[in-house]
Amino acid sequence: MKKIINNPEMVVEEMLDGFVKAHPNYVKRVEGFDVIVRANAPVKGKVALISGGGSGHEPSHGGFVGKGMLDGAVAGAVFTSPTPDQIFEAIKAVDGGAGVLMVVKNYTGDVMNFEMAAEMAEMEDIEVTSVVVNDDVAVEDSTYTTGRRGVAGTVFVHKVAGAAAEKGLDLAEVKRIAEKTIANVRSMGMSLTPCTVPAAGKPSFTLAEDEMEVGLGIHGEPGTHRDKIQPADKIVDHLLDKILSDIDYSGSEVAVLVNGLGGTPIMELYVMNKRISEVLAEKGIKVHRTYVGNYMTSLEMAGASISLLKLDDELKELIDAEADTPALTQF
Amino acid sequence: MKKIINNPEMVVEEMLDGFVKAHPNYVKRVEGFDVIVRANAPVKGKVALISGGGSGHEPSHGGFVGKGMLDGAVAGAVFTSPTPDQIFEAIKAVDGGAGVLMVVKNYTGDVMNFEMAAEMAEMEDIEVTSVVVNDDVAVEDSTYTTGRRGVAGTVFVHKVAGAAAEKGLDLAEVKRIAEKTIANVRSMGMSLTPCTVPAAGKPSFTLAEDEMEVGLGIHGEPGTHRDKIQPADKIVDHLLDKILSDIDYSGSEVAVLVNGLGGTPIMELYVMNKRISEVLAEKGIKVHRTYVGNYMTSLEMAGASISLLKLDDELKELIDAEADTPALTQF
Amino acid sequence: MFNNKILINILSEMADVIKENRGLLTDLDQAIGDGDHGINLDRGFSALKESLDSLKDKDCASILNSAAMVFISKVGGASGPLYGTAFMRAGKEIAGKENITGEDAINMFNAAIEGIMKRGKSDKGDKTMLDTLIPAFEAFKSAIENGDDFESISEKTLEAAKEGLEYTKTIAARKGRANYLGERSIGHQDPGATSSYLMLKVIADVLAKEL
Amino acid sequence: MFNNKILINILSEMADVIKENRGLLTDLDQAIGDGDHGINLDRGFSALKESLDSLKDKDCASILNSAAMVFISKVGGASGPLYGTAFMRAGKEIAGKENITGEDAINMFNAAIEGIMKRGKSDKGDKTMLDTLIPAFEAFKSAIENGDDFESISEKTLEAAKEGLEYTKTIAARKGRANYLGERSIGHQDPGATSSYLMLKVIADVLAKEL
Ligand SMILES: Nc1ncnc2c1ncn2[C@@H]1O[C@H](COP(=O)(O)OP(=O)(O)O)[C@@H](O)[C@H]1O
Ligand SMILES: Nc1ncnc2c1ncn2[C@@H]1O[C@H](COP(=O)(O)OP(=O)(O)O)[C@@H](O)[C@H]1O
Ligand SMILES: [Mg+2]
Ligand SMILES: [Mg+2]
Ligand SMILES: [Mg+2]
Ligand SMILES: [Mg+2]
Repeated sequence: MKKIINNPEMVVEEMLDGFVKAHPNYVKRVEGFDVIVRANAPVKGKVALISGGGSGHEPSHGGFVGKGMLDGAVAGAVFTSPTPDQIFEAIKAVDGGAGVLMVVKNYTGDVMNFEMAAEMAEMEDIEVTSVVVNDDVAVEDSTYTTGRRGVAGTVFVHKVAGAAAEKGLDLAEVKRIAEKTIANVRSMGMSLTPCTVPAAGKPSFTLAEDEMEVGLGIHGEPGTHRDKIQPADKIVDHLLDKILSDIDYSGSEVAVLVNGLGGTPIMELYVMNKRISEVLAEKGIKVHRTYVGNYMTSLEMAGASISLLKLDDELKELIDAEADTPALTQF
Repeated sequence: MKKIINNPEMVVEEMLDGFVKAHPNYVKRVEGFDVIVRANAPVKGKVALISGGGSGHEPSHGGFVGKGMLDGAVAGAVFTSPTPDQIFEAIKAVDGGAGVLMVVKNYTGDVMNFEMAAEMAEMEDIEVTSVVVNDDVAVEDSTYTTGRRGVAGTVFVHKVAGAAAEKGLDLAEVKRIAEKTIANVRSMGMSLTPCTVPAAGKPSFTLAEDEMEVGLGIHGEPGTHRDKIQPADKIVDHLLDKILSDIDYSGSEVAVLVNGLGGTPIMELYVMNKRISEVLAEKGIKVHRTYVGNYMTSLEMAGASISLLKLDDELKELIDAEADTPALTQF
Repeated sequence: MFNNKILINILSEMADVIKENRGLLTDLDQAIGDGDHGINLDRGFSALKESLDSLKDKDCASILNSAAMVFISKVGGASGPLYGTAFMRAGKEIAGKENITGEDAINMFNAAIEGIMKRGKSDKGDKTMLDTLIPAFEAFKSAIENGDDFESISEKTLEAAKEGLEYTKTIAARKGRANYLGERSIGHQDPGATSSYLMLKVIADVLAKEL
Repeated sequence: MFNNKILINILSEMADVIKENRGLLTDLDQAIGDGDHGINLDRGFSALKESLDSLKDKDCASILNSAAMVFISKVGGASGPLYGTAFMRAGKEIAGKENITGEDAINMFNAAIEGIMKRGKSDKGDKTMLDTLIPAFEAFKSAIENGDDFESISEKTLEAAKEGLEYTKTIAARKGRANYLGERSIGHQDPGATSSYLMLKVIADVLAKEL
């Protein structure tokens, strides 16, 4: 395992510390907890947004704490959902009296832990509600199963719902917008290499030199299938095919996120975007805005995901709204 | 070689295309050339800044084209200095009548090619001057040799000199400020893995599982020495030691750049920043602003560099000035 | 007689066994999940073990409740809230009780399973810890109701647990992270079913020595 | 008699030899540089080779000038402007000349080297292409001034070039990328010195056939 770390057990602690030291104008840490909140939290009278999950997805979620996006983020151990007590601290630290919306990615652990935290908050009369992001089209949706995973599309939920909260909308409205965003965002990813959880010390899976893993999540878990490495255009076509056949994007405007999983050069993400823009143009889908970079990563995994958010006028205004956070600034 | 690309020979072409497609509000491409300029270039009456070098350092340099930073960027083949004709096109495309400053990294190839481009521009009566960034303290400076390399500190030059040009200063003033920035910035890097130039198809060097390369540049070339992997704190101490013993930072304020080389998780950069902030605090050096992320990369290399820019009031105002580019936005 | 000392022995022994099997559980989880199950449980059990000394004068219900809180606040992931809920529900069944009977044991086991099912929205056949626990519970219950002796109860319970554990290899996951693998999860043993088996085995082993 | 046909043959043959040695040159550059020397030169020579057909009626000076422009605009890096400058300076020496004599050859070689030295701010002993070219030039010049026959001139020149190339293994680089390696560059053969050797060898081989 090759990592610039001190102690696998201390990596989240030290990361959070280094994060707060880097961005004191944006964020502060809730003393004694793995919780990052806005430097000026709680923002009085504003609906607060929190998110979180296992660590290892940096800059998610702490990097999106700031004006126009999240109010707080909870960091679990690497790839491990945070515990209810930590989430509860975040809720308390951000609640400005207008209620708290939790943006949860659809994983058994995340859902349960956030749910338990909400139960704790209710006992203290804090209004808490949640939305569950499940944008990954790699997995069939089904009521008999856990359903789809939440992956990079979550960043769009932070952006859009965060802008709605910043505008002063109430909890029900912010939740409605978050749910609309979730209903309109689809993602799919692939990888060329595994990643190594520091405490595990060895790669999450092995791939031959000519193989890639397709349809995988963001926790180093294997994907839906393994394939020979394809040229970038073929990879893009496959990912887009799954996304575009899941909801009807035709004739609409979209926001695109070409997301790196942590170990892929930005160069390659742009090579992908060339093909993405071609395919969307062919299909008459208009690109309103494109984000390219490492937004929701899997440690040092080489790979990428594509997310498409279908926009209407309401979502368009919110995706274009100002944001000022350590990892995403937009004016 | 595991890469999301189509054809090693086409990677720069496709990347530039995907880049322009992603950021049409910021940039356009000079038709037929590997040159990215501001969407509204040339900006009349403003001193124009260009930079460039081999590709493979994304988001450098194209990502920093935009308000408050560069006016244009020239992309060579991967890790290969661009040719004079390409640079000359960039000069012509950005010249708004107030002259052009070229920010060149100190490599034999870059220096020669930019120099030849300047000779071409002079023949067309465009006022061109250049500064050469040589911030890498890994290598001893000496008049008998090529001198130091230019590495991640170049981003500070883009930021500071770009802000000066945006303020309306004239070419001599912008150049003075760029040179002051260069005089006050020092960097050093290390890596855990090599990287693979697409056209070469194999890694630039090999490192054992327990080894790291120290004091290396940003082109996959080996460093000044090889060492057993150290804990993050030890690595930071070593890099900072070299930087801090090169110019006197004591009692001053600094801007810090913790730069990822492309394959290192952001998590690890923040772990480094924890130690950086401790060491600087101990030495009485005040951190004015910190940047953490992939700013000047080496394809998919796992590794990082630290840059420290010593600030005075003038530089402070300029580093804090607004910037709005695809890869760095600050308000 | 079952008492708080035995319970603490069990928890302490569980902590050791989980630590020994940390690598195994993590490997199993790497194959079909995210490779942290051993790490997660070890983190929880290590914290629990440290707290046991301070619990030694508490009654069984309180000890289980404290164990639950440690699990919930230290483990995270899916297994933290699930095992935490299981401990909490088991403890609730014997709140205020002095004597813990065979019937109490049945109720505790039953409540633990129900807690997991409710919290996890899961059932037998989803390729989870429940595939170990539910068959084990059924065998345990009928052996007790049958009037079997300790050795026979223990043997039947572990056998059923083992069978359930083996069964997880033959099915595709419908819950938890392994679910995303679909058919690819077939052939792999579920990590949570494995940790449940290990924990049941510890209970049997300690009771065999202590009773 | 040296003429434009021979020159085109030389350039065409150089392109083939560089393509054959693309891997070798890149490997050498990976050891002490950035691993692109073979790629760079192959890119330039491939473009040059494609343009040769359109140059076949031009005089030697124009062909060299066109080759220089291709190099400067296609190769990039350090070697592009350096070899480009070398070709350009060599061509300048024979601008307008019909007959190219031994003395012209000396002047061309000399001008090429001076162009490299000026552009590269470099000299013998810096571990660059100059360590092949300068000794080769000196041997070439004295052999011609000595009145040697073609075979002997060719042999002495290549021998000196080879010695210079070998010498690059023994020294630390002071110019180019390898310079940053300091003492670590010792033991490695310079890629640019190698490509220069290959190019001189092509000139000798083609001339041996054609003259
Ligand atoms: N909904 C569920 N109901 C019961 N058990 C579950 C459920 N989801 C997951 N599990 C169990 O949890 C185990 C994984 O635990 P762990 O790896 O610690 O958490 P995570 O999956 O969050 O990384 C699985 O092997 C499975 O036995
Ligand atoms: N200043 C210089 N003078 C002469 N030759 C040089 C100089 N700098 C570099 N070279 C030659 O160029 C070669 C490297 O060329 P190449 O790899 O194509 O360019 P780059 O170093 O820019 O990647 C070196 O091996 C060396 O022989
Ligand atoms: Mg997990
Ligand atoms: Mg190069
Ligand atoms: Mg797991
Ligand atoms: Mg090179």
